[in-house]
Amino acid sequence: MFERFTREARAAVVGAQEEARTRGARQIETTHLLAALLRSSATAGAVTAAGGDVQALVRTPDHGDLDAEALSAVGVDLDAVTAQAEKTLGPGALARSARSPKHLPFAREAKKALELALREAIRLQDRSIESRHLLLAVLRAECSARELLVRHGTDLTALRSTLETPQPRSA
Amino acid sequence: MFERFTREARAAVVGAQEEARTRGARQIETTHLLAALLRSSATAGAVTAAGGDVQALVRTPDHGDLDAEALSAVGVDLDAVTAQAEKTLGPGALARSARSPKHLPFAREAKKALELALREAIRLQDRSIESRHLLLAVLRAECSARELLVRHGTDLTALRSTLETPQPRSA
Amino acid sequence: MVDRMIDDPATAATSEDPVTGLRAVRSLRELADRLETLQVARARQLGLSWQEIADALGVTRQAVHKKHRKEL
Amino acid sequence: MVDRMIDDPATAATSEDPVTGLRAVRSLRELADRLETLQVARARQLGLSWQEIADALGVTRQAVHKKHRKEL
Repeated sequence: MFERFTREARAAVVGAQEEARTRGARQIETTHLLAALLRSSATAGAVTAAGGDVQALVRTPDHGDLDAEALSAVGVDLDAVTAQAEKTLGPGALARSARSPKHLPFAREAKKALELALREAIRLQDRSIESRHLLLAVLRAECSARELLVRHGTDLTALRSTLETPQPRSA
Repeated sequence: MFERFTREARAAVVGAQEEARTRGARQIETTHLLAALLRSSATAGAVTAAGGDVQALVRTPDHGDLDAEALSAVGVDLDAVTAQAEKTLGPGALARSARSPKHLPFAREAKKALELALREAIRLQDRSIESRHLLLAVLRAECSARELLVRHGTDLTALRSTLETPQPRSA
Repeated sequence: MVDRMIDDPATAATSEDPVTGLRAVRSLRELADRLETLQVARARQLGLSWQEIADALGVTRQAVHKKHRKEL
Repeated sequence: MVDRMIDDPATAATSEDPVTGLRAVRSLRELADRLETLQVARARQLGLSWQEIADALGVTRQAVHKKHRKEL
């Protein structure tokens, strides 16, 4: 599947796996892919230009599959739970106890984003799949990473048009 | 099993079942048995005499199998969760969604308490199992109802000696 | 040790008591079960597909459909 | 409708969004799983029996033993 990916796009996919593992997730989510994409200055620059707060996007506390915002919406304060767990069970207890198998599978949303990246490349008549196609795919999919971008100030339309303009430095 | 129970003790067992159902529990716990026992003025009087706060014991908010104190110990505020659930999902949503089958089983602790009640009756050379034997059994078992009594000020030793003295009005 | 903790009101139901921690786990699971029943029903009423519901729950469409279709 | 909610930051991740409610259920379950692993290990270290652990979790001794014996 990855034979048409550029070196940079491939690195983003591998980076997404690393992000997922570090955060104690059980699946690779589009948010992990986004975090990996933002490691590249070209992608980060495009998001910043579209009003997105890259620092906040990268800094967003992530407890693996523990979604702090969703928990908060049902009245559970993950910070309080984490604090209690650290008190009784030791530092980093909750993150440590996540079970990450060796090979993390892609979540359905992330899988879909990878497929959409190919379509974006075809649509833009590019011969290989670049990082910007991956980010365009994230914008097209109804996924958590897209949600996160919006929540941190990104103008999706502006970002899309920046990414659709091929840039000489982007590989 | 219940043939040697007095009418009052039998009523307490049936009452425990009702308490469990009303509170949306999936099993009959010793706390439900305690709540049913406290409906009788003789038992309630003995607990009061031993310093126990019967009103608090009966009033204790109970969310079925949702243990507010245990949740609080891990940093989850059940009242906050309940409030959020009521806001989005309607009044009483959480309690309503508990699945209570027609015949609730006795939890292991409660089963043990019923067995201990027989032993208490034998030990006190009584021919039938009375409510006070049930309460004595609760005091003997390491169970949540006993914990609750302690938490609400009951002097277990005092209560035990009151209950061990046969009372003419107790049936 | 368990006995001592149960008898001492000061340490009853604190985070130090291992039994309390285990009871909390049980309650969290019960809470998840109840909220799932309610949230799935609400999501269906608001028009979400079984696939959308499954994705948000992180399970397969088959699993969520099998578990909840009868409740609605 | 889902699309509208995702695009509007004001309603993202509020309790009104059915997807958020479903995600919360998933996170509660994950939280219960992780705490169970930790709390069972701690309870064993503190000398509780499998039966005591099972009672507090509201499951059978066999179930808890099968699930956790390898972790310790």
